[in-house]
Amino acid sequence: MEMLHSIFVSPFIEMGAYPDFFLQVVWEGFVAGVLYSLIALGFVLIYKASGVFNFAQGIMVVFAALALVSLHGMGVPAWLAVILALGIMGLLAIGVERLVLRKLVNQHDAILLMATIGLTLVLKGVGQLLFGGEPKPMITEELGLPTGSTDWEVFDGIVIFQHIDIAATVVALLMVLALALFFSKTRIGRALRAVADDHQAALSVGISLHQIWAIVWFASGIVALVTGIMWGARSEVSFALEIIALKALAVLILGGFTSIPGAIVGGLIIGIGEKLFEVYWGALFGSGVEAWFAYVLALIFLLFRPQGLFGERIIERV
Amino acid sequence: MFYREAGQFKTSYAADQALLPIRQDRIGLGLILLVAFVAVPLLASDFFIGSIMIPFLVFTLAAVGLNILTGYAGQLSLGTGAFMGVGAYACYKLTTYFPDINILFMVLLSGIFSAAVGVVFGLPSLRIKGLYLAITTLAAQFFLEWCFIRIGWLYNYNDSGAIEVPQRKLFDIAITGASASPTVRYLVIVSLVALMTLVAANVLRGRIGRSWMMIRDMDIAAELMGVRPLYAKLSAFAFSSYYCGVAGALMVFFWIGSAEAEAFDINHSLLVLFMVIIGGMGSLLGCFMGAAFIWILPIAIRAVPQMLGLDVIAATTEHVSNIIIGVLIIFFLIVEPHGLARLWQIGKEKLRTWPFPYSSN
Amino acid sequence: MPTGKQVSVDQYSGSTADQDRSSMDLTASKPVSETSRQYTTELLSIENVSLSFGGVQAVTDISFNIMEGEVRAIIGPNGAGKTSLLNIINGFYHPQEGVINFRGKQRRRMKPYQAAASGIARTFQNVALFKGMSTLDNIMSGRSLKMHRGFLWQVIHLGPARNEEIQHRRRVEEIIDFLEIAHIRKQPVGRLPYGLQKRVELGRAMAMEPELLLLDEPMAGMNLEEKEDMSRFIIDLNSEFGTTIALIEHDMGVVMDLADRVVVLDYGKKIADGTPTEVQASQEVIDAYLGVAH
Amino acid sequence: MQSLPSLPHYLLRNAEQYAERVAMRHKDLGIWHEWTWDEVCTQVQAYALGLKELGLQEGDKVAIIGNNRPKLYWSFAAIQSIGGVPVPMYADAVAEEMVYVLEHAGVRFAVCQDQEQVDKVVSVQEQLPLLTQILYDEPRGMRGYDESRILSIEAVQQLGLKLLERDRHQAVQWRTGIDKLETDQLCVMLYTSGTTGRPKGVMLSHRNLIVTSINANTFDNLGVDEEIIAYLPLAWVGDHVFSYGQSLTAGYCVCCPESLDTIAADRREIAPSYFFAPPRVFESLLTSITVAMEDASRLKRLMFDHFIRVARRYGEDVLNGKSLPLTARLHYALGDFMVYGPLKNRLGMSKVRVAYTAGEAIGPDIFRFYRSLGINLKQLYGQTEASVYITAQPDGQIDADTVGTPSLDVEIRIAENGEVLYRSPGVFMGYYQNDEATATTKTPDGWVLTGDAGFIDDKGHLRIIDRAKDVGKLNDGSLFPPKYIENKLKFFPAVKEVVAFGDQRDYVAAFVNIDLTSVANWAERNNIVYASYQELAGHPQVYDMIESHIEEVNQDLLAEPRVAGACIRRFLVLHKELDADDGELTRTQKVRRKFINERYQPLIDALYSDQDSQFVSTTVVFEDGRKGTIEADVRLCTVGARAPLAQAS
Repeated sequence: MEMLHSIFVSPFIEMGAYPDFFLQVVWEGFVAGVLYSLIALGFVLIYKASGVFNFAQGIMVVFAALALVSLHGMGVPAWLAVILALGIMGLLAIGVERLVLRKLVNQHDAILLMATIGLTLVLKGVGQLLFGGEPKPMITEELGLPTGSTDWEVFDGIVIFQHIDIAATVVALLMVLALALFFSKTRIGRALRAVADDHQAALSVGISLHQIWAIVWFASGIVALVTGIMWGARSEVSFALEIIALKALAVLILGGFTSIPGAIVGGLIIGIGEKLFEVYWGALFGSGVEAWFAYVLALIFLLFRPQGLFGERIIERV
Repeated sequence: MFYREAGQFKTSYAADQALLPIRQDRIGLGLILLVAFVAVPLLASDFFIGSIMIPFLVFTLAAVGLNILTGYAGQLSLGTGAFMGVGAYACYKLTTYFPDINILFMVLLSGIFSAAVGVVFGLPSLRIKGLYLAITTLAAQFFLEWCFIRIGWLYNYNDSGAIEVPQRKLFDIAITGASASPTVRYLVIVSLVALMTLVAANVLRGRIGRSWMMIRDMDIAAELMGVRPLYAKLSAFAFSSYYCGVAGALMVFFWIGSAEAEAFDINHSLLVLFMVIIGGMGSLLGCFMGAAFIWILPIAIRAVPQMLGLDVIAATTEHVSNIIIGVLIIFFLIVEPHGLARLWQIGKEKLRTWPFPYSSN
Repeated sequence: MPTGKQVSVDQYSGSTADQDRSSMDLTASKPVSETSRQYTTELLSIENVSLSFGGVQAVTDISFNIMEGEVRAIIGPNGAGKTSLLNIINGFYHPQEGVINFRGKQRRRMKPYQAAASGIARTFQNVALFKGMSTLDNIMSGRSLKMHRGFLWQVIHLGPARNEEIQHRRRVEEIIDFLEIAHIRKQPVGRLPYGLQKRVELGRAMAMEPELLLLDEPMAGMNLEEKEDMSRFIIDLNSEFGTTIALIEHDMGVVMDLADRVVVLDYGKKIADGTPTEVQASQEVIDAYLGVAH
Repeated sequence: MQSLPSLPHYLLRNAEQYAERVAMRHKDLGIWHEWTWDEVCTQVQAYALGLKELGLQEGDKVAIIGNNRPKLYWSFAAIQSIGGVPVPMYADAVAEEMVYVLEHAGVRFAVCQDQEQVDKVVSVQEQLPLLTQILYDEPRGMRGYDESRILSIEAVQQLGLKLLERDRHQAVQWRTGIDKLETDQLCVMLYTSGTTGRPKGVMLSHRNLIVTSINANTFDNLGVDEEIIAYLPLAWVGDHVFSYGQSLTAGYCVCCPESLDTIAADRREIAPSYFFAPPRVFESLLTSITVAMEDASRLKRLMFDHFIRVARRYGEDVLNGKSLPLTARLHYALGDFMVYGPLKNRLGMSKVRVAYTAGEAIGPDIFRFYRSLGINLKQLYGQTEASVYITAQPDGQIDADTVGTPSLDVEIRIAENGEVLYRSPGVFMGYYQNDEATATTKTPDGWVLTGDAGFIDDKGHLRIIDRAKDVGKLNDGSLFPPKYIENKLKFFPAVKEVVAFGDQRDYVAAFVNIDLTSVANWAERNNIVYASYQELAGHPQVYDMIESHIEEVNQDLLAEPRVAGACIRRFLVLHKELDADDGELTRTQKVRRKFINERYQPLIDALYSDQDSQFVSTTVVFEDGRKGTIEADVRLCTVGARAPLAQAS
């Protein structure tokens, strides 16, 4: 009885009693969700265009951020470091396309997934070798990102907004808008959309599949760098992020593998959901539930709607 | 070349369907067993047994478990580490409650708990496939890992949060705990691994194993041949998790001696997955090859600079071996998705058809 | 001299799929009276069945039956709903409307493996073999339903489990002999030429010892010689083991040679049903073949 | 050792002496089924009693039609044990061909392997009033046949078993019946196809088969441990002796392959110790080895070629037990490990102690190839009328050109015209219902005319040179054996076909057909450019090459005094390929001498003049059926008349 009470009643009483705290939790979750969405976005880009389930997206985020920080640490000015980091991600995209994807055309998707796990290992090894394994602070100020915070007085309390969080939200928003424009307005973007539907159609636009793959990997490399900067600015740049990034997989389950809006909505649901769950129900399970909430939510979701929020129903043919 | 098979013929189906129908293979296996059970215990150093052979065998068993699920039944899993953890914690609790019952029995029993947990997390496999399923196994991984940390009962509320192995004896010889010699522990493990590999081979060539492969190769056709996906998939999850569970229990009780939740984290799961990929999906032999390769490679990489008299930081060798393993995984997936086992298979086929490049009939 | 196709109707009545029928026992020599081809028992009947996906009507109000022991052909232009019909029969699709009776009993919503257990086997238009297995293992897989030994026996692979495996191996070998594929017994099926793969697939379905065998274009993509072989196997299978066969086939010559009765579909509807000669004479059939498709 | 009177006696002996030893294997349904001598005897007994129940009488003829199957071999024994006479027939014969033999032999029962053979017999049974009963081995497709006349062998055995159940005494009676068999009684009838005319039924007695079998076993030291694979036609005397007569007398094991498609694999599984194959089998095996090795990696091919060269150098000597330098032995041993051993393993010849080839001439290169690998391949010369063995090569006295020394108990004589005659205990009783043919083949004092011409060389080995009727005489009276000369030349890869002339002429001359694939290859390697077959055939360098081959053959001929006169003096290379479509060859690719004589009269005439070239125009039929003419100036060449310069090149 007490158990039921603590699950179904008391958390809600608590929410109502301290609405400012509730808002604060939602905001925290929202920001975390934005970052999940960004990682998931990187997944979706690649999955849509090449059918590859990129396990390495998390490590790409870490790798990009580390490259940026380390370059700056070697005395490269911040703006140049950003450009150089982008260059590295571009080279990575070309390398992956040339050395991996091109050779695995038409393979089973599980094989492709495993190849990206191999890629994860390579990037991790190279990253640690070049940049060192210890956590590093993000060069937030040098990049001109805001620090500090603003208090918002509401419901007899305050909700604290870190400026960097607001910046992250805005940047993420811009990122999504930019991608949307890119997909709808540019020739390459349209080809990318076409390739998701029909490989032949894309070829008729005059762009080879190989180019398209390199481009999407680069695009998700950019997304990774942005994600890395934002995430790093909120905490620090470390390889631990790689594990957290796996949550984006859960996001994808919710949002569907091929849907950009799905990735965003899914990310937000998971971000907010896990924070709320942790804060209001976590104690019940002994806290730390953030580690698995996303996956278990995804699992439950899978059982009832395997195609995701925005995915299409799959009809099997014999 | 070495396979001179002329004159080997089968007069019964039993002989024709034997695990090793070729005489030379039987001799080869005999030699390997001789080395494993006699030469290694007698001749090898404690370091070799404790740091190479024991971990290698533990990982082999885990790889067999994962290979059954992924390689034979076609269900990708990223939660091997957690299933091993279930075995380890179950064994720990069992020995706490029943300290007088033989530890070997407990190890084998603990696999059953792991199997049960595997079945629960295998349930989604009935509705979802492939990549989606990989994510549900991730859920298992993180959920179980969290359980190992947060549920104090599992580690008897130790302050350290770790499970520690008590000393246990078999025929008055210490086989677990600090005083058990590596050789004794090795003998226990090698016997178990040999036995369980044989069991796996038997199951895989029978009706149940065939039903897994049917589901893997063409699930629709399998169903139309009367295979019930529910039974086939869940039995694969159960059987696979059992092996992982026993491997986990062996790992803690016969190898590292004590363990915290981190010992069973996602990296551990991935490590076993790498062994399966590099060793060869759908091959028991591949499990041995993959485990040996992945386990020994970093040790070898560490040893090389030492031999050359160079002073290299331990972390660097780890990074280098990460890169090498990653590259090899990609290489194998591109060149030979069936891993080392297939390379061996091809080599063997070459030797069988030697001097011809291929079999003409 | 063989007197054309022989059918012994009494042989299967009352037998269930789980019983090991003696039909595979090649040495059983049972006197067969020289009856003309009369089929008295209805094995399967489909009444007013309709099936649609989303808004697409695949099969509309189709009724027909299959008699025990006959070879029934289903023909029609591409997209006529033939394969959908087979999918309905073996439980892969569930029709929105209509009734299916199998062996005199109305069939409820049934999963494919249940259909398999009730004695319906099937081959596919595009070969659906288990690519990772040998010819032998593929055909052995057809015996899945007939093997019962539990897990623990499998573990030791001695005693009953091994005996069971061996007993079924013998049956499978008889099929291999029947289909003349001894030379590819241990080859992985993925590497076999297409015609042989089709033959292995037939073997796999035969291994189920079905009451009703559904063949989806068994001769598609074959050369003349392979077609002749396949026809011979189908005739032998029908006449020696009395297996009822429903087949989809495009090659009209083959259909006319093999089938006792033919049902013709067009746009998901039945347009003719009768003996090959009757069907060939039907104006609607001629229109469908000449006017619509091809 | 005292021999027993009849083959069934040997079955009884083996059932007692070798009761537990495997007598027969058959690969069926994926595995090898085995029968011990004891089991075979039991099977045969039931079978024989069943036949008796069906009314088979002493002296009745029973046709046996099909491939090598245990039950068909048991049929021989079962029929013979009750005094019947088995008449094995070629399984690939069409029904119309079968009628003659079935009718001529007066067959009462027919034992068929499967439905296919049953159908053939059934389709002609109206012409065979004597034929009352058909038996079959494989039941597939046999539903719905008239069961009063068509029964499975198994059913017949059941009949026998029932009889035995009713009357235990039958077993003893069966044995008594065997004891009554006479050793000179008719045992089996083998129809020889013969190149001309109707097949003749060669009657062999028990003594014929037993004595030759025992002698052959003794000659090659064959014992109870041999294993052979039975794959040659039952109707052929060779199979009857190797797989039946010798097996019964020696007690060794006979293995029947699963099907015609799997013989190679089955041979590998069994690894026979005693093996027979006609030259074409060895030839095609070698071709498949060569073809397979062409796909091998460069390195492997180099290694393979190297060790094959080593084998060709030392292999024969190693096999013949000659002394060799240690390095050569080591080199050969390494080759044995790397190549010969594995190769023999793949061919299923690892355990072959004795292998024979016979029937036609085998290319010396092919013959030596197998011997160099360490396979004791030998030649023998035999005939149905002799129960196979006339001569055979003893171990260590091997020559590609000879067929060996007379077998045990065989006497050989060369007639005035060169024809080979023999006399032996294996000599047949006569042709069935064909006294005329018997009289022309077998002299009253027991000599048999082989129809082959040959001579005995200085080492006492027989050499067969040609069919006796084809052997002609040159005007100076020396022997002219055309096939002998042609075959010698044909063993060169560049030569596809040869037609030799010389009968009643002053010297020997020849037409040569080049082998396009081989010569084209050679041309490519030697940078010889050509536009057509005709141009290649007429190329001077091709002529030079052919001439050098002919010189080699002439050297060979000169070494043999009996044929020394038959050296080729002049030759030409034909401008077109001899073709069955143009009637120049038979459909089995044999030269139609008479037709060629007429068609190419101008060329032949030119060969016997001093012309250097001759114009010729021939009508040909193209592949699409159109007709056309080929015209050419064919060059004629006198052997040994080349300019010294050309010789040097």
